[in-house]
Amino acid sequence: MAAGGFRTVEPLEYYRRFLKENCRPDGRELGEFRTTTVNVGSITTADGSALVKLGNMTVICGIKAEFAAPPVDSSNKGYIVPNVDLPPLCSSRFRPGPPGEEAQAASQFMADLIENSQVVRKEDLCIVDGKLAWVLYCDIICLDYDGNLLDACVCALLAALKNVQLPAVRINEETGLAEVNLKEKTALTVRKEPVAASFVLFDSLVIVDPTAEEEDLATGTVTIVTDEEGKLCSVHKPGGSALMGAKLQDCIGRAKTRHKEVKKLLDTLIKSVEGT
Amino acid sequence: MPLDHRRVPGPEESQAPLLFVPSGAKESEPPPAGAAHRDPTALQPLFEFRRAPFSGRGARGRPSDREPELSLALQEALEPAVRLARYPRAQVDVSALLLQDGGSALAAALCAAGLALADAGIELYDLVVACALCRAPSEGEWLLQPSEPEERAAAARLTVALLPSLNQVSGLLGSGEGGPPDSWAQAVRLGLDGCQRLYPLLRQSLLRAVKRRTADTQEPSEREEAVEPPVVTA
Amino acid sequence: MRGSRSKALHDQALVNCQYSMATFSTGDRKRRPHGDRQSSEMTLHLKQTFEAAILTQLYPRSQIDIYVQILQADGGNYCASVNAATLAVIDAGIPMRDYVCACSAGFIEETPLADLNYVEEVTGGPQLALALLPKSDQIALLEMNARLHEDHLERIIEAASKACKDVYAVLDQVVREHLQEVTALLGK
Amino acid sequence: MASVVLSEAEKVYIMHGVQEDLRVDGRGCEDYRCIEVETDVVSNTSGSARVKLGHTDILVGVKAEMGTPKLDRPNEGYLEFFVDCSANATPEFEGRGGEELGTEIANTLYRIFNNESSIDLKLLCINPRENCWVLYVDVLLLECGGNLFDAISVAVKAALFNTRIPKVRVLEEEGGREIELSDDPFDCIRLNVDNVPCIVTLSKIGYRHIVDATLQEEACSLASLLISVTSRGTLTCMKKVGRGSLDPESIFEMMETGKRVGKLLHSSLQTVLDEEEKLGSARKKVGFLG
Repeated sequence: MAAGGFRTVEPLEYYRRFLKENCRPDGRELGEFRTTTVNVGSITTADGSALVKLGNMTVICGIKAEFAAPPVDSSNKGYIVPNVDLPPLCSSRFRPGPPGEEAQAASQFMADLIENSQVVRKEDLCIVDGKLAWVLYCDIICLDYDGNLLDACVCALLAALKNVQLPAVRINEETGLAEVNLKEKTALTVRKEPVAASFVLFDSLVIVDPTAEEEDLATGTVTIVTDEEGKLCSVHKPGGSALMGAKLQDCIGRAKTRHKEVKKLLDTLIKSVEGT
Repeated sequence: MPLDHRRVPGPEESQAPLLFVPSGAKESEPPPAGAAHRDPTALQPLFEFRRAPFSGRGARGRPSDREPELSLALQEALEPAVRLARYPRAQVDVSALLLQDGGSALAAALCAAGLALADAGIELYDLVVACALCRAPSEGEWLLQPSEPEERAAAARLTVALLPSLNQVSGLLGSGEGGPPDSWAQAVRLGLDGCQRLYPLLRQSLLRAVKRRTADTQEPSEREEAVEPPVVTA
Repeated sequence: MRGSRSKALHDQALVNCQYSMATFSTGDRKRRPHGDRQSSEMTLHLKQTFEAAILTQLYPRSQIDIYVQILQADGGNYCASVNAATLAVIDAGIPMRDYVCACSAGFIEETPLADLNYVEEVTGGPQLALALLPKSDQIALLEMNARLHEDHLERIIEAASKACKDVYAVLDQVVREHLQEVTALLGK
Repeated sequence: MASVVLSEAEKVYIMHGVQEDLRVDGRGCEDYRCIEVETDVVSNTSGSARVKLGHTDILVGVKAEMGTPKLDRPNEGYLEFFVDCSANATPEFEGRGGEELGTEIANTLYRIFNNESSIDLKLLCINPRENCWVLYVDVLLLECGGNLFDAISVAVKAALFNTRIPKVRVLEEEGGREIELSDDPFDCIRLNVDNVPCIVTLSKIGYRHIVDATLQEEACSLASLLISVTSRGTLTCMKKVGRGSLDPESIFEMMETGKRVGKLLHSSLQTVLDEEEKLGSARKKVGFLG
């Protein structure tokens, strides 16, 4: 097909042709997100899990809860340990072995986001002050990479946190050891609901939810995370071409509407899970 | 283990709550099968079989657990089937990710990897079919395709990989108290006939995939997203 | 020449060493056989010692590998490695300026002691490792790590070099005997 | 594996030899090369052994150290395996080159020992949940002459036979438990190694399989079966190694030969170890200058 050849020879020009008609190669407008599919609780060996598909970008988040002694300086707090893993499975651009740059950057972004947005308060994770606390290992693995990793990760983490069921724990006086009752499980209280929306800058245009190709062609990215009160949890613009203040306001507006969409999606999802 | 700077660090030491369940109050949970995925082709034949940290029932699998053994087992079983000579300067990169260990993980990974290789259009002498067995403790019987609780309680485990039409064993990995050679031999026979029974199922799935792909290329209609419960599409 | 060509020297041979200790060789178990700081330091010392001794300019663009594996450590690891490596290089038929004999020396209660064992090494006090070319009396490598009064140094070096010469006599005799055996075998 | 490159003609020559049950060095298909075993060769270890199988030279040191039992097995000690491929074997193993082979062998050793019967782990427990003996079994590969797994498993068994763990008494005191080492250095417990398995590697060449393959024979065998046999003839591990595949019938044959050869190997090893034990301190130590 001529278009195929043109696309590989001159990707930039090919892409600009579409932008002129204010649409994109996969038929979306500039401000339209890909179809988002969320599947919750599919991994029974994890305490909470969620699979998120943003178009072809597939990310699975599994949460394992374990015991640990709380940190010495803050004895009433537990831990949340997020880690993003980009295996060679999801795209041939990632090599096997220890996490690469992009994976480490994403992990750090998730760790900062959890800290700033207080999605789960660490005090809720404390079982016995100074002695025993929960550690939530949130492992996010990308199964199929097609751009916009951060939005998918944040959504997967949020859905998985909502799905976490922690067993009841009692401290046995004589032995001083914990005793776990697996039958009686309580859900984790999720205080805030951060939702991310990522944009890429292309010449003078701002495009939402980029695919891997669009990410490679773009000259800068912005990720805005808002919570349910519309407050900003984090604005993340790692360099790239400059962005006008006004344009940033449009992005924030778009991020808020994105938040409503995802919130509606998650609420119907949680209802349908509780229903079954 | 040298300090791992590349991952967000948690506490040095944490224990799985399952260790603190008072004995006798054990629970059983349904074991859906693990999953593995297609492979991008790259330079040097690389076989990788990793377990997701949340895939195991007990403690969270530390990344540096005995991974190389599983990857090596995958490589040993798949190499006889792939005609690597046909691709002198290319690299076949097979990576399998275990999302949930519901028992017979290696066998599932081998079947999935065999199918993935076929689906990727790589020339194979034959499809690889694998089957797992485990022996109940104290001289018990050999069980075919054990579930996770059975595998945990088993005295011996065995995974057999077969090239069905050539009737050649391409992979064999077993350990534990299997008893004298003839009991192992009986287990291998049981495993081989299990593979033969599994073989038509894999062929059908391949045929379905090819039909679906040819159907796609004729009329490139928008492929609707497969929706499973409880899933909601915005 | 193995590995990257870039390391090759156009005018002389490249001496490549590796010093590793068996994990069970010392009192308490070593976690890693080589690759830790102490082994890499020893590797560097061995490399420097033998670059001084071997006639490297005879073998341009080539590489000489010297691998030292410690099976049982009881003090003076460096010196034992040098003596063993000397014999190995001679056995390999690589021309050397002179034997390289090494010996350690210490200074306890005002008396210089040659060839310290593990217990003497661990008690602290000044320790000196000397690698000597005995015939020409040149010092290939000298390492001293403690506070020591300057005039004691002379006496300790004296003790160490005397010990090196004794080691030289033993090594020389072993080499000659071995040579006679081999030539006798070949002669028949 | 340290491998040697053979021309096609040499491979065919070896293959034809094996068909007629006559190998390059005159052995039959099921004969081992001469194995030299010597124990207590390294001083500061709880037990050590050196095995020379043809050109393959293995040294194993066992060190017993105090540790805490694993959470899921509170009243048992455990074994830790570490395999170090020395650069002396082949330059290939320099730096991190030998790590891949080392982990493969270590994993195989873990696999053949992960059953209840091989070593009585309860013997290693001092007091449950708190402290137990940890046996660090360190294998040092000095020279590769083919058939590494068999030589290593024989060396590990000999080293475990030679291991002496000091007797320890637990004194109950109000402050907690004191662990008191017995003062008599010779008062120690010995491990029972009767059920410790040995590995037999059977390499398939042409239509027949051989035992104890040299480097050259390994180069022309596409697939080999690795089984670990105990002295009673039970198998504790079975593993297909190599790039080729095996037909089921030959696997069953190989298992039978493996069992026969394995039992023979065990009995001869046990007699040698007992003999050496009887000599006691009078025996002349050969060590590495022999």
